[in-house]
Amino acid sequence: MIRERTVNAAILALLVAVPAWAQWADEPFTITLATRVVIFAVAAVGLNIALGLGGLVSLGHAVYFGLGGYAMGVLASHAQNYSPLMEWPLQLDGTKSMPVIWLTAILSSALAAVAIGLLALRTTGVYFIMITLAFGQMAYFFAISWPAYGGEDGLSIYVRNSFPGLNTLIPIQFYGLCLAWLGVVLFLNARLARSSFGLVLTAARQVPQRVEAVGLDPTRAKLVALVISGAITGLAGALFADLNRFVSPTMLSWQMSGEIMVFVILGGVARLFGPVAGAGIFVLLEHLLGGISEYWQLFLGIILLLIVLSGRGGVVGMLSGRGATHE
Amino acid sequence: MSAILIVEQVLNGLQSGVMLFLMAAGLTLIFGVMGLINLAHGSLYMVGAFAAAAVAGATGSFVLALGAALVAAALAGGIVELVVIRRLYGRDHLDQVLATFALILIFSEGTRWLFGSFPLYLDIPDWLAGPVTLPGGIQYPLYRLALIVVGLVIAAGLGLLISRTRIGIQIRAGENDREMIAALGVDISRLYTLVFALGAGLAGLAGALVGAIQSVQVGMGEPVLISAFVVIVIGGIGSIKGALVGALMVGLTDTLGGIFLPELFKLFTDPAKATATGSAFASMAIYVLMAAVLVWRPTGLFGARA
Amino acid sequence: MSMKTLMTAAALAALAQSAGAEVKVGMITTLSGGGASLGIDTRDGFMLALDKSGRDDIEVIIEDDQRKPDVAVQITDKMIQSEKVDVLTGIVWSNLAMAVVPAATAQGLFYLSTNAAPAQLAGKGCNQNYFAVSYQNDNLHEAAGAYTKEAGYAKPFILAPNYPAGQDSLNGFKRFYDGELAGEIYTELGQTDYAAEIAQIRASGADSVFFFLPGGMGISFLKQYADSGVGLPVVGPAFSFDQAILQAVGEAAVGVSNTSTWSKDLDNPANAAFVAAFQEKYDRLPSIYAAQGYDTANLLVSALEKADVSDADAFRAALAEADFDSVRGKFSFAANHHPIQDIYVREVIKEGDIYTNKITGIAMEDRANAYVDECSM
Amino acid sequence: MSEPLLATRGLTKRFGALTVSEDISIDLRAGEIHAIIGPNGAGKSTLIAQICGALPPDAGDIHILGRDATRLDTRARARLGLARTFQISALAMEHTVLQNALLGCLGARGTPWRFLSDVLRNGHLRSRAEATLERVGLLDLAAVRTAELSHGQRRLLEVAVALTLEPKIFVMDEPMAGLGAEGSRHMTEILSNLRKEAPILLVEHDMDAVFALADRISVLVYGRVVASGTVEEIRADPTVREAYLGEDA
Repeated sequence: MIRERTVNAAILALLVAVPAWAQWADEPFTITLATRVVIFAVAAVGLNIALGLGGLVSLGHAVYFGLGGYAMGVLASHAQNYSPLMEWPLQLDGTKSMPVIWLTAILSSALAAVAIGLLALRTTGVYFIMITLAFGQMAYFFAISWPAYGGEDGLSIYVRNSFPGLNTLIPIQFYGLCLAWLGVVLFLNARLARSSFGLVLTAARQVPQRVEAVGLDPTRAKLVALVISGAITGLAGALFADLNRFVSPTMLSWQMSGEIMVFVILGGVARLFGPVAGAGIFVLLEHLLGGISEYWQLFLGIILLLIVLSGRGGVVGMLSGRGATHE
Repeated sequence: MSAILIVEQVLNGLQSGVMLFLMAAGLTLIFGVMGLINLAHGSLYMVGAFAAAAVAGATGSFVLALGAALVAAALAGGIVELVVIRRLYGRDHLDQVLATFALILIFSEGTRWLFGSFPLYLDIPDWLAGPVTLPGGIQYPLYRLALIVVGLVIAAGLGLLISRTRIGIQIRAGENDREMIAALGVDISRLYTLVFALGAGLAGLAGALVGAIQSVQVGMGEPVLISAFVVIVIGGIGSIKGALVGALMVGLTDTLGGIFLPELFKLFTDPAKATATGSAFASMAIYVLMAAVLVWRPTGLFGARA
Repeated sequence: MSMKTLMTAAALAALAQSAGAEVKVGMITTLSGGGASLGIDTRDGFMLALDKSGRDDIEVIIEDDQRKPDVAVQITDKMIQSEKVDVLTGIVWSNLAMAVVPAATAQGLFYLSTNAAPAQLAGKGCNQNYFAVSYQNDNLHEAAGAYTKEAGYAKPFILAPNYPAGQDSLNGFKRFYDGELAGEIYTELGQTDYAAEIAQIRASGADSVFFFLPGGMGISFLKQYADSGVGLPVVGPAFSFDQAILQAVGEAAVGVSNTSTWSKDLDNPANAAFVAAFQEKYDRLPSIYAAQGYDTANLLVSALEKADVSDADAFRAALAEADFDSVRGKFSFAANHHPIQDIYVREVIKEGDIYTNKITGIAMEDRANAYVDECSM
Repeated sequence: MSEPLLATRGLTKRFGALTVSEDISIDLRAGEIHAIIGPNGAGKSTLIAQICGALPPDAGDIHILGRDATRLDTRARARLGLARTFQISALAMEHTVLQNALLGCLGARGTPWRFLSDVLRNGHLRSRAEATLERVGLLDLAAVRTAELSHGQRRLLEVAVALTLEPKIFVMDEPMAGLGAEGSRHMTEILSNLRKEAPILLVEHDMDAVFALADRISVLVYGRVVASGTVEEIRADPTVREAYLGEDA
């Protein structure tokens, strides 16, 4: 059996080696695929903080993903059309600067998570799953029918946004940015899991009554976890929109929420590198199976099913030979 | 807006609510008895519609088609329970969500593989076609009226089944205490398969009944699935009564919201804009309703446990 | 990577030569999921025309976009970065086109639209490398408005889903129908039950109904409308009366008027040859999507006869000439590279066991589009 | 006599027609162990739930350290200095023994709002947690996952977590439950020493332990306190013998 640490190191090595090879072999599309993996991984790491540490089965993380996407779309489209974002009470212009867009994505997703969390955390278990799903659907239908920012057509940006000192249109440079973000959120996740907050949060998942009995507030810990989680997924949304130079309500759909969750479970819940492995395998399957058959989703379904039924804590769990982290 | 129109719209809301109930009843039973979240319930709805369309095409009989829908969906449900679902009872909700998400993919693509990408044809039988005139001069499609009646009859039947029969007692016992009913010597795995097949059959029947007035195509189940989830969450998971009340609330909210919200917005803004904005809010109405109910009662209207 | 999708226009024997294929075409279309039938018809029509052209130097790479914009963008990147295609085509849906076309044309590629042609790409966002071979999205709705007016209806009730194409649709209708409306409703996108809307129609005192509800929405609406006994005459764009959809709607569609740029009974030699060849090869009747795919491929071939794709200016000029035999009869490009063509009124009939359309008249002659002046090309 | 640290006055709770607590007035004074005994269904757990803030009473009030705590929630009562143990161990099973103890330390002193620093490297908190574990004899097992502990070790950890709060009052719900003779003896010893730090309101079924530990005993039957007094008084009380000890007096 391989240790989980070895598996993690292998994943990290792949994230560096594959794009490096692709750059050398002049296979820019492989870099694009790898960028997709890394961005999905950021989104899934975000969800894993709520799901793995806090036990919050949110089936509405597409809200944050989409919100991040729209943060990019709205700001960049205003900059692209030279129309101000708002004129009153103060003049605000759009921007094509990635750092500003990221900050906006993070803040707006965090705010949304506060609002959703305050309501949704009144419920638990399956009700929580459903109420987060409902918030997702609300956002989705709103985005589809609200005409100001393209409705179902979405928003298209002609040129990728800019980052000081880089040419983001070159695939490997944009990949580097995304990989750096993945490193940051993985680091954050690892530290969070070992911190005081992480201790309270994981205890709140297992024994909320105990957390209360020692005078701490389990619900507030979960709320904060949801906010951090939403902010990270929102950031991933902004990156994803920039990768595609496009944002649409599809990013807010419940299938998107389902996919982010699939990344996490496929790789292994509450495992640091689980979401990364999950996103990688999903994109790879989509790409390979899609090349073999029109009915590739049938095979994807079967593979997913087999992985869940084997019940060994996702792919990282299988490889490192340790069962589910919590039962 | 005339009174006739309002009555007609209320009937429409009832009709869509009653059909939602058929979906929601199975979902809520399956969750109540087995503690399972079944995202693939919408696929069983689709299976029913496709089975009905295939049989109606071959035999020309609508009644046979409905029978086929019921049987095919129940059978599909039974098989899925035996092969997959059974392994998920002890798992947490997360595994259930992923596994049944995978089942959606398998069902959808499998159906497309069998029947192709083009929508199928299933129509109302001649003896139920066309409108009838109700007291007060309301013209209303006979078929929709029949749907309301069929739905209410099934709701009543289900109520009797749960409250009066042996199997109903076992189901209720299963909701309260799983170990207990195993201790009583009930074959629990048979009971589970039976409940799952019953829920699947109801979903399939709903698919066929609704398929006759909608399009029978791959993916038709998912929007209904989400509405059905909204229903059982509002009603309280595990409660058949809750499912009925929730389904009617959702049906009426959806139907009436779509009509009155744009009218409401016309009071504030110009008609074209009001229509678009009103419709936008109307499409969110049932989710707002659900969020409001959950904030007020975190376990739904008739939900017992957290 | 694209084993299934690597298709060449000529027979296998010619495969050896195709290594040095002159032109690479990337087709992004919907082959799986709900809207697959439209993409399949587009692909089949396109490939049929290439087959008939006998050219073996055109390589077509076909990928399924799953009707998801992000997947379409990903495929586009792949086609541009890995496959190094020269021309893109095949997108069915406007929202996917909006995701793909601006970025692709900005990178200097040619895009030939087999279907989707949203207003943004016809007006301010037009591009010299973007050619809509199908129509401009508003065209069929405008024609429906014109037809409604001409047929003497004085109080139509109009409805469409609440999304950009739906809003464009009702605006297009009103552009050519300036009379009184009995009502105007936006429905939910993906809605399947129209009982409430039909009740409103019944109560509104309308004398006709115009609707734009693509895909399964149209099937549901027509079946429910027929059963409601409202019985007012119905006008709609061709999308809901497409060959594949009609069979699912059945009897409920018979007699409905719809506007289309094409019909299988259009009387011209190119069309007769197309319909016969399509039926022979695929054993089903072609749809408007197949016809548009077929025309697009023929336009491509006609331009390749005159210019090399590597000479962008010459190739663009050759495309703009539209020197091919369209199955739609008269065909030329307006200044913003959208068609100038006749738009017909068809009626749904039953032919033997099969539901299909027959032409009853012309709704608009030589119609270009409303956005020509906004395009500064 | 000193002021009671914990007192209930006329505490009443009903579930529909069933009265589970009826006019209960008990108190707990410094340095003592006050045991609550009673048959199953007497309302002991409901009483604890009301005292700890998990269940609001219908009438009556609860005073903690002289303050009216009736409307305070569980957390506020914990912060006032009330520490409880659970009848069924409420421990984070995936966590190590040390982490469970640290959770208590965080509740008492630390702040949970530190996101980046490793809680195990917080020397101050850690030494406190380890000192507490040592007192109950669990220090050797500090790095073991709680799920792998024996039942008896989990009962000890329950007490240790309460102890980390450095409380002014203990409320213990059947700490001996499921322990063998040896375990009970060990636990009895620990509790006996604890009373010097803070008084214990002890709900317990193990009569040997109760009679060995308690300074005072209150007997609860059908939601009512039927008798209250010293060990000897209770032993001699005929009502108690009849109602609870099941002897025909």
